[in-house]
Parts: sequence; C-alpha cells; structure tokens
Amino acid sequence: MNINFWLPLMVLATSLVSAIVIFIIPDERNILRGAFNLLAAIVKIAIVAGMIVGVYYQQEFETRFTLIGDIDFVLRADALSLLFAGLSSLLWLFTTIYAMGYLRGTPNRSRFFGFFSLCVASTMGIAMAGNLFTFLIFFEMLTLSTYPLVVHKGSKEALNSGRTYLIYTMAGGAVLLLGIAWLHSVVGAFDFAETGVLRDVDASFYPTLQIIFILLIAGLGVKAALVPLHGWLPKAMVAPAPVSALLHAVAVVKAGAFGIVRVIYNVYGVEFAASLQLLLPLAILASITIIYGSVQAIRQLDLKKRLAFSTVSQVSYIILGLALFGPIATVGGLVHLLHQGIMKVTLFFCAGLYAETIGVKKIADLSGAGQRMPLTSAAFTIGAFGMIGIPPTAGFVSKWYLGWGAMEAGAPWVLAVLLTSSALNAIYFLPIVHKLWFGKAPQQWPAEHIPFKRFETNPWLLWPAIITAAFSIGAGLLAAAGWSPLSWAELIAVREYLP
Amino acid sequence: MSANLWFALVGAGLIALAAFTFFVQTHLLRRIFAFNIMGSGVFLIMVGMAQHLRQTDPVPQALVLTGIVVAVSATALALLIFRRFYALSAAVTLTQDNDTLGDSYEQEPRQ
Amino acid sequence: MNLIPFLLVIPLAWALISLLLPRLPIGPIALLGMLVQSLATALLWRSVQLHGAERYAIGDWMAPLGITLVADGLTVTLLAITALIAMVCAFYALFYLRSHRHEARYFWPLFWFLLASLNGIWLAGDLFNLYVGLELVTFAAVGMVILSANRQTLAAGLRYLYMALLGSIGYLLGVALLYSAYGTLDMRQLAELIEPNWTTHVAMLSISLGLLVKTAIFPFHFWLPPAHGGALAPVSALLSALVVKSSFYILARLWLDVGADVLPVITAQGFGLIGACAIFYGGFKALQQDEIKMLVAYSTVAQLGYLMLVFPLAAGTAPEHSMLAWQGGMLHVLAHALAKSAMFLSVGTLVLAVGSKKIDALAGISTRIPLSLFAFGLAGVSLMGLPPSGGFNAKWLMLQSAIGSGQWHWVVVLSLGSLLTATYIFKVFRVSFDQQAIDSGKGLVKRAPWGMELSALFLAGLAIALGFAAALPVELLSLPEVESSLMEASQ
Amino acid sequence: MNLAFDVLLGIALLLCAAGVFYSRDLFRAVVMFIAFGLLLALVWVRLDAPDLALAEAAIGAGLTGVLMIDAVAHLSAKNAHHQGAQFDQTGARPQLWSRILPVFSAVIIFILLLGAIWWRPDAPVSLPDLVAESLPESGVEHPITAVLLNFRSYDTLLEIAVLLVAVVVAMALKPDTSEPEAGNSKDPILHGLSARLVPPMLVVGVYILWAGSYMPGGAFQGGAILAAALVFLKLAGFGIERLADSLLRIGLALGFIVFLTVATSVMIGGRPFLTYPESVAGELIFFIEAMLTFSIGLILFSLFSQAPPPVAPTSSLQGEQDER
Amino acid sequence: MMYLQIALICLGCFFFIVGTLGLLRFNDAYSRIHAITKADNLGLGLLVLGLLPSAVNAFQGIKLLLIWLLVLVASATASYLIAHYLKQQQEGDV
Repeated sequence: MNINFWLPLMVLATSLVSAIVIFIIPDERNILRGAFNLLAAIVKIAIVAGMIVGVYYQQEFETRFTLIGDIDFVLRADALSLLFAGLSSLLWLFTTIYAMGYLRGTPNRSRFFGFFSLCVASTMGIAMAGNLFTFLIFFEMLTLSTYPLVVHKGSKEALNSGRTYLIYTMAGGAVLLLGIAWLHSVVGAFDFAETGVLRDVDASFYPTLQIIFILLIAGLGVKAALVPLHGWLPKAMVAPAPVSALLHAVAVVKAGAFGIVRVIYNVYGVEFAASLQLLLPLAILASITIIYGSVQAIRQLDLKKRLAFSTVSQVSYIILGLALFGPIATVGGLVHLLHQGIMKVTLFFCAGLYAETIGVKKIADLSGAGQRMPLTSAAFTIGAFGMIGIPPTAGFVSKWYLGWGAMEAGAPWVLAVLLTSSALNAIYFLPIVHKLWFGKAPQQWPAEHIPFKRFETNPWLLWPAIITAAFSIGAGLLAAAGWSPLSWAELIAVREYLP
Repeated sequence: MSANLWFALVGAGLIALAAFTFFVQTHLLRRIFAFNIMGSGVFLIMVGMAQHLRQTDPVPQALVLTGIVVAVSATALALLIFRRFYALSAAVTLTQDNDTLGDSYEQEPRQ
Repeated sequence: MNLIPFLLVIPLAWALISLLLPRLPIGPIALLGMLVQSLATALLWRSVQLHGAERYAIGDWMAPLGITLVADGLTVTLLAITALIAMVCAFYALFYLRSHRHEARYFWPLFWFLLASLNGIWLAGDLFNLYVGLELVTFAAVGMVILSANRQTLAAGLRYLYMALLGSIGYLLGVALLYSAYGTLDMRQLAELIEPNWTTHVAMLSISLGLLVKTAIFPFHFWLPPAHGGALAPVSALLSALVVKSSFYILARLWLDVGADVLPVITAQGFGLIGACAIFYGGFKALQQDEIKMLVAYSTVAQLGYLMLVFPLAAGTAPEHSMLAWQGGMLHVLAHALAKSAMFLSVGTLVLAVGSKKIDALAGISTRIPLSLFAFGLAGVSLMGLPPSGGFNAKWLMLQSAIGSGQWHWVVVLSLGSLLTATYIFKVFRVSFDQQAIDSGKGLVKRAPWGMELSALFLAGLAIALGFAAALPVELLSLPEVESSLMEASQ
Repeated sequence: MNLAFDVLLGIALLLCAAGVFYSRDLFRAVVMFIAFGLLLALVWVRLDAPDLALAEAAIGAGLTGVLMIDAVAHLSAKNAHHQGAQFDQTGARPQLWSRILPVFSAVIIFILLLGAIWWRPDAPVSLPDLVAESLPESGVEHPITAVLLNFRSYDTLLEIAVLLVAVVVAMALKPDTSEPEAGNSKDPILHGLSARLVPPMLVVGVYILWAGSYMPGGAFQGGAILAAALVFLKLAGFGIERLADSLLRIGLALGFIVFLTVATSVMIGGRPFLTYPESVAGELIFFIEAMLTFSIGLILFSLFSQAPPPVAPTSSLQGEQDER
Repeated sequence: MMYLQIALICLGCFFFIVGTLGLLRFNDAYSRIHAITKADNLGLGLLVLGLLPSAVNAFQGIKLLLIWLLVLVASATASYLIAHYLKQQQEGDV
C-alpha cells in the first residue's frame, strides 16, 4: 500500500474535499474561496506531473478495492489517462482564474465553484478509471455535477436548455449502462488492458459484441456530440462563459471522446475492432459530423453558437483519427484531443472577454474590436488559425498527422474530408478575424462594462486567454521536443499496437 | 360430508358474500360488517377444515380465539377513526376517484 | 443468553415506558432505547456473520408446536436497516415534533410498537405469528398516520386501514388452507412438505393477493399516496422505508424460500408484469403531482414495482441468475429504504421551512436551504440508480440476472423505469434552481433546525455509501439458508 | 338427525349474513349482525369448540355489537338509512363494472375455495397429538389454554400488544379540548338492575377465568365479561370513565407489563424466552391470565368509552391549525 | 318420564311460535313487545322444566334455572327500556 496506491485517489480527493469546503463557505468570502480553488488546482497539477514522470519511467500507480461481487473500483494512471488528466487539470487552473474574474459580484458563487470542483473530480475520475464500471460511475457523476452549472443563471432559457442537456445525457447514460451490463454478462469482469481484452472471446459472440459496441459508442457519442446526438451542445451555450469554455470544450465533450478511445483501444483492441468491421462506419459517422458541424457553424450568427458547432466538428476529428486503423492516425487523433482542447479554450475565453468587456455577442458587431482589445483579438486570431490548421499552430500538427495517417491507412477519402473541413473552418473563422482587425469600430460599444485602464480588460480574464494562446503556438512549434503532447501521444500509440 | 366440512363450505360462502359486498358497498360502516363477516368465514374454514375427518384440534381453535380478539380491536379502531372522520367531514363514504390529498371525501351538506 | 428475544423485548419495554410515563423527558429516553436496540442488533449481526443462521424456539417447544424465530443473513440485514432508519427518524422526530405539540404525545408509544412488530416480522419463522405481526404493524402505522387528526389524514388512515384489513384477511385465509393441508405452521417444515396441489395453489394465491394489497403494488396501490403523503415527515419516512417492505419480505420469503418449487412460471411473470405497471404508473403519476410529498409517495409506488421484478428473475432461471436476482432485489430493499427515508425527511424539513407543500413553493431554495436539497439530491441519485449509489448496484445485479437469463423485456423495464424516475426527480431540481423566484424573494424562509437537516443528509450519505460498500450486506444476504432453497428450487 | 340441524344452522347463518348486508336501515343491519354473532356461537358449539362459542358470543356478538350500535346511533338520521342495499347508484363507478365484476369475482372466490376445501390432501404432521403429548408439561389441563398461554404464548403477547395499540390510537384520537360527554340520564330501573346484576357478572367473569385452566374459558372470555359489566355500569349512568388518565393507562397496560416481565425474567435462569419453569408453570400461567383478564376488560371497555363524540367540539379543532 | 319431557318441550316451542306470531301480526310496537316478552319467558320456562330431568347433576339443574331467572329479569328491563324510549320518541315528535 505504498504511495503509488494513494496518488490517483489523492488527485480525486483534492477536488472532492475542496468541493465540500467551498459549498460551506458563504458567498461573500471571495478571497478564502479563491485561495482554496487555486490551491486545489495547483496541488492537482503537481500530483499529475509527478505521475507523468513516474509513468514515463514505467512505474505503476493504481487504487483498487472491491465494490460488489467480482467488480472492483480501479483508478489507474497509465499513459493515456495522464494525457487527458494533464490536459484537464492544466486548463482547469486557467479556467478557475478566468471564472473568478468573470463571476465577481454575481449571486450563488459558492454553489457554482462547489459544483465546478465536483466536475473536475469526475473528469479526473473518468481519466483515471481502470475499468468500464468505474468509468461509468464518474461518467454519470459528470452529468450530475454539470447540470447545476448549465442552469447556473436560473433563467427560463437556462432551465430549458438544462432539461434538454439532461434528456440527452440521461438517455446516453442508460444506453451505456445497458452496453456495459451486457458486456459484463458476456465476458465477466475485466480491466482496461493495453491492447484490448476481447480478442480471445469465442466467435459465437461476435454479433453480440458488435451490438454491444454500437450501444457503447451511442452512449458515449452523446457526450462526444456525434451528429444525431449533438443537439444539447449549442443549447448549453446559454451557460456562463467559463462553463461553456471548460465543459463544452474540454471536460464533457472530451470525456465522450476519451470514452470512445478507451472502448476501442483498451476494451476491444484496435486490431480486433477492425476485424469486426466496426471502425469504418465510425469513421464515416465522424466525417459526417465534421462536415455537418462546420456547415452549421457557418450559418450561426452568435459567436458562442458558432464556436459550439465548431467544437462538434473538431471532436469528430479525434474520433476520425481513432477510427483509422494505423499508429500514425492514432497519434493524430490523440494529439488533436490535446490541441483542440487548448485552442478551443482560448477561443471561448476570448468570446467571454468580448461579451464581458464590450458586451458584444453577435459576430456582426465584432468589427473593429481589434483596436479596442488588441491582445484578446490576437489570442482569438491564434486560436482561429489553429482551428483552420495554419502551420505554426498546434492545429496544423494534428491535422498533418491525421492526413498522413489516413494515407498510411489507405483511406484517401479521409484526406478529402480533412481538406474540405479545413476549408469550411476557414470560411467561418477568417471573416471574424478580418472584421476584428480591419472592420470599422462603432462609436459606442453596446455595453462597455470594463473601462480601458492599464489593460484593455480585467486582468483576471485576460491573462488566461493569452497563456492558452501561447500554449497552442508552443505545442505547434515545439512539437518535436521531448515533453510535447505529440511525443506523449506517440508513446501511447506505441503501447496500444501489438508489437 | 361431516359437519366440519359443511361449516367450512358455509365459511367459504360467507367469504364470497362478504367480498361481493366489500366491492359493491361504499358506506364505511357496511364495509366493517363485511370485513367482520369475512373474518368469521375464514375462522370457520380454519377450524372446519382442520377438524374434517380428524380429531378436534386445539391449535386452530387457539388461533381463531386470537383472531377474534384481533378482529374486535380492528373493528374498534375502524369505528374510532370513522367516527372522528364523520365528526369532521359528515361524510359516510370515501370517494375513490380523486386520491390526491385535496378533497378525498364525499362532502355532505351538514344538517 | 441469546440475543434474538431482546430485539423484541427492548422496543416493547420502551413502548410501555413512553406510554405510561409521558412526563419523562421523551428525547433522551427514546435515544437511549434506540442505542440499546442498535447495540443488540449489531451483536446479533456479528454472531450471525460468524456462525451463520440461528433458529430460536420460543418457550423451548420444538418447531411445529411452538414458534421458532429465525435469524439468517437476510433477517439480520433487515434488522440492522430497521434499527438504523428508526434511530435517525427518532432523532429527526425530536426536532420535528417541537412544532407539532398535539401529535407528540402519542407518537412515541406507536413508534416503539411499530419497531417491535417490524422486528417481530423479520425474525418470525411461523405463518400465524407473521399474521399477528402484520396486524400490529398495520395498527401502529395507521395510528401514526392519523396522529394529526384532520380530514385528509383521517380519510387516508381509513382507506389504509380498510385495505390493510382486507389484505390480512386474504393472508389469514391462505394460512388457514395451508394449515389444514399440511398440518404445520412452521415455514421451514412447510418448505419440505409443500407440493403443488389445488389447495396449495389457492392458498398461495390468496396469501399473495393479501400481501400485494398490503405492499400497495400497482392494482392495489391507491391507499398509499394519501397515507404516506399526508402523514408527518418521520412517519411517512418510516412507512415508506420499512412498513411497506415488511409485507413484501413475507411474500419473497414465501415464494422464493418456502414455496420455491411450487411457484409456477406464469405467476412469477405475472408478478413481474404488475411490477412493471407499477413502475410506469407510479412514475407518470409522480410526474403530474404538484405537491412534493405526494410526488415522493408516488415514487414509492413506482420503486415497489422494481421489487416485484425479483420474482420473474429468480423463479425458474439458472441458479446463479436467481441468486443474482435475489441479491439485487434485497439490495434494492435496503437502498430504497435508505434513499426514501432520506428523501421524506429532507422534504419534511423543506416543507416546514417553506411553509407549503406545493412544489413550486420550493422555488429557489437551492441558495437558502442547500443542505436539505443536497440530501434530497443524493437520495434522488440512489432512487434513479445512478452509479455511485446503492440503488445502482441493485439495478446492476438485476440487469445482470435479466441479461443472463435472457429475459430482455425486464431489461427494458429496468432502464426505462430509472429514466422515468429521473424525470420527476429533476422536476424538483428544476424548480429549486429557478433564479427569478430567488430575486423576487418569494416569502421568507424559516431556518430549519440543524438536527433535521443532518439526519436527512446522514441517511442520504448512507444510500450513496451503499454504492461503495455493497459487498458486505450482499454477501451476508445470500447466506446458505437462502442459497440452498434457491439452488435446489431452480434445478 | 344432527346433520339436518347443522345444515339448517348453516343456511340460517348465510341468510343472517345476507340480512346484514341488504337491510336498508343501518340499525336493522346491526341487529342482524348481533344475531349473526349468536348463530355463529352456536356453530362453534357444533364444531366442538366451546371456547370459541364463549368468545364469539361475548366479544364477537356482544362487544362488537355494542360498538356498532354506539357508532350507528351517532350517525345523522339521513345517513342511517344510507341505501347501499342495492348496487350503489351513488358510486362513481361505471354501470357495467360495478354490476358484473363484483358478482364475477365473488363466484370465482367461492369456486376456488370450494376446490381448495374439497381436494384437501391429508396432513402429514398432526399437531393435536403433539399438543396432547406435551400437555402434562404445560402446567394446564385444558389444551386451548395450554396452546394460547404456553406453546404459542408469543402470539398472545403480540395480540395483547395489538389491543394496546388500538387503545393508544383511541386515546390519541380523543380531541383534548372535548368537554366531558353528558352523563346518561340516571334511569331508575336500569340503575337498580345494574346495581344488582353487576356483582354476579363479575363473579361469573372470575369463575370463567379460573375455569380456563381445566375446561373451556380463560383470559379473553373472562375479560370480555368484565368489559360487559363495565359497559353496563357506564350505560346505567355511573360516571366511571372519569378514572384519572394515568390510572387508566396503567390499568390498560398492566396485563402486558406482567406478561412481558414474566417472559423476560424466566430468561435469567438461562431458559429461552417465555419458558415457564416446569414446577410453577400452572401458577405462573394463572397469574398472567388474571392480570390479562383485568387488562382486557379495561381495554375493551375503554375502546367503547374513549370513542370520539359525534359532533366536533365547538373549539376549533387541533388538527385544523396544523394544516397551514 | 321421557314423554313428559317431550310434551313440556313441545309446549315451550308452541309458546315461542305464538310469541313470534304475535310479533309479526300486531300493528303497534308496544303490543309487539308485550307479546314477545310474555310468550318467550313462558316458553323458556317450560323448556327448562322439560330439560331439568335430563340434567347431569343438581348443579347443572340450578344453572339452568339461573339462566331462566336471568332471562326473565333481562327481558323485563329490556322491554321497559324500549317502551320508555318509544314514549320519549312520540313525546319528542308530537
């Protein structure tokens, strides 16, 4: 029972404990609550970093105790889980800072930050789940803790969008539970294994395994916003900016994608899944989502709605990468999971900044915002370029690997999909960038809350956006460096495929 | 066709009759009658069948004795609640249709 | 000095104390009694866990003549749950009854009689003894329902009493037929002697109908919502969590333990069918309620439907599937008991603080009484069967049994049922997050005493903890006593 | 010849029951119900169960009848004649359902019971022999008292608890702001009769209690007669129900307390619960029975006297205030 | 002796029948009470007399007589009470 047993649990505990403490702190005590939040985030990043180093040197971190019958509760930090855990704990720190600035003076702050840390706890749990049962526990906990955040404003519209969110996620959860229960009755209790568990199941079960795969993907697809199941994402934009930034760019959406990664790689094993002809339909579905997401994004007038639809399409890049049978495509998919997170968070931060400082929500009246808020617009431009996949940014790296993987996997049509979607991205992002810098500024901004003091807006909001923009460029430029997300993704891919 | 069996059949008849009344009558007092007579029917079956073609069996008789005492306390309890309910609402039946908490009795004009 | 009789003597003694000496400080006396009771239960739990099931002949007369008390794994678990929930409800009632002077005088004697009869039922191994126990439970429960003697509760009490009496007559008729056919009243001896013939089938049918009426399963459910909705909060918590389960426990014992090989498959599927109807009917009705306590009462009607699914899953299927179903069903009894009592207690606090029973009066309480709402939420999680809770483990076991034995229709019922539960639980949540109501400041909210909020939270926490620590009770539930009968039954 | 009498008795019983259900006037239904009780007592005699005959006559017909008459008397004139005789027109149920289904279900019940009674298998276990066999150790000659107070004494313990709960609920229901009920007018003849009749009733009650250990009789029948005597006194105008509340409570629970203490104290000697030591079994049982008779008498009487008054007391009712 | 007993019991039953006949035929309540109490008491007396010889021992015979005595007193008081109640009813109404 050495330290390696307790580390995964400690990561979870930091946010669970801080959630309970924050719930109790009355609303007015900002400083105490802020201190607790930041402390928890920093401790979490430290532990995750420690584990990353440990995993790099082949150490084992695992918490395990029996739940019921032969099923046990497993929290294991392997390479893949730390990729997602690292991403979310890092971005959580910046989003907490952003949220503290964003929510100053609004009611129910303790309630908000309480559920906010519960959310991070469930995301950590999802990242480090060692088997499907534990994954499901945290998957449902994520739904429960995100609902209060979506309906935080308490307005009629927020409550309705909360209800749609629930209908989708509850139904998804039920389908997922059905799949897991069926799988458990067919195969018995099992943990995630590096190269999948189901290879040696006898042939008579293949059709059932295929149906179970569809159930699992449908359950996870709701959160990964695959085409028919993405309805809740645009509606959830009614939530405050930090919520939509973090949840709908990092936590909730990525949880779905991460689940699909786990199912394909650690439950079925990518070779076995390919042999069951499951990957091709998934790839097609992902491509449809990419195209549909981008087309819808073009039609949107509201900035956050456009970003939401772009998230829908971007997440399907990851699934596309996974669905292509080949190590390089996998690397592309995995690294996009990281890059898309960083870039999308930057874009949402900027959207929140525009709404907060100059009260601009529609894309039409964004013109001339560049002069008024140069730094935010610069961050926005970097994020936009990353989305389109222009070279220096991280987006380009992942799209490059995806294209290369597609060629290597012998699916040229995927390359066509990537090119058209990049073009579509350009169609809906470049006009905004153009309007920002070259548009004519109106005399009076709709609602100028924060005056232009030393910085263009509240520093608490500005700095997170700038740092994440810097990260997205850094991840692009220093991709080849040892510690970059790309090399980490390659490390994972190598272990996933059979030697 | 000993006497015991006949009285057991009479008991069965009583139960059927009382069950019929329980469904049809809505007056609360009549339902207490039905419940009492159904109880007596069950007691008749218990003793009648147990002693049919066998020696007199003290065990069912003891059980029936306990049953009679329990039946009288049940009737007394039902009557108590009914009278208090009647004192408050002057209603003699419980309407089945609206089982929400609001108005769950048949209001009668107070004399 | 065997412990079993003390579980009956302690509550009866305390009932007498609280009846005869009302001027004594009720609070400490009641809590002292509960502590002694829980200690005895814990010791019995320990001894059964170590040495397996115990049989205790009262009056030293052997089985068919005298009455034997049986304490096997399931009984001990139910005893523990009863002691636990009763203790928390007693603690809650101390605070709750401060604002209900009139009811406080006769609450405690009835409370102790109820507890004594529940323990009597869990322990009983004799059919007629179960009848007298059922009657005692019903009278104490009806007494507690009509404590606040106003029109609604009296009507509800009357309807409850009439249906319960009809049910016990049906049960007594079945016992009479069984006795005349087999000559014995002891359940274990009956289990060996029982073989399918006309009298047994009619007897078991009449017992089942009687007990279904007392468990308020779908066609006979209409007495439950007004009774549980109208009663005082601790009373409805006790009723929904424990009293309704006592008749189900007898039904399960009779069908799955005693008459396992007499249970025809069509009857088992029939039970499952009315269970499914109960789940959907209860869910839809709960959705339409505009009073919070009625909503929770209808949710009890729905959740009882889940219990009835144990019969089709456990009867006539392969031994390991029927064992899974038995464990799942009994775990659902525990999880629902904890979650429902937590929900009723938290609703009691909310109603007391907000002053009205309407759901939309609860608007915006998430900021003012967060603890009770949090307890309601945790209890809701367990009712919905969402993962970290006891309810989820029970649903998981039943799903495994249903999938294993290939009964897909029950799988669909299980999943749709929990979705339906989610709809009416989140209906309450939707209201509580409503910001307009908070801003418009609808009426001031009285501060609820801390004791009430904490007891609700404690029970809700236990319901969630059952999600993690389910291995202990489940392993105890399936002690050889139950396993053996289920095993050879389904060969 | 006996069979003819039994058949006649059975048919009379069924007709009496029909009379109870289908007499238009409620008061007439109660009278028929009392007649039904007495006929049933005769049936118990024919079934060779004298104890049950006594109990049925005293408790089933007597006391229940008294409670019923008291309840019906308080109903307003209109309700007393509540129709309910034919199919219930006022009921909200649709015509078809309320007419066909009850008949159909009653017939089904009867047929099922007929089959169950007719094709009854013979019982492998015979309890009466066991009772006869262990009767000597029970300390009582009469088998039914032995079963009630020794072999299955736990049932009787719970049954007394049932009675006690009924009384507690009665006390809970009595609105505390009720003014004492107007005492019955002191009717000279009734007063005189009761003064002369009650003492012999008490003697008979105690005799039946005493006889219970070797011939039909016992605690319940004795208690019922005691209750009848007390009811008689109350009706005759002796204001005896104004016993102090706590005295009444102790009186009610006395039997139960004695039973419980004896049941637990025997355990000190290492014997299981409710095992009377061999030597003193008879005396112990009689002691318990005596206390039980007293308590049952008081309980059954207070079930009659504690009944809530017909008209809600003028002061606004406690219940209403609570219901905000 | 046997024939005497049968004769007495038949006579008793005859009086019972007469009493019941009176109950059914008479029109107002008072005369009906009159008929019932008178005839039944006499009928019961004859019945008891008829059964006395076959009593097992003297004690049982005395008990039979006691029963008759009790019924006499009880029916007398009962009829008085009913008549009294009826009179009050009529005074109340008129």
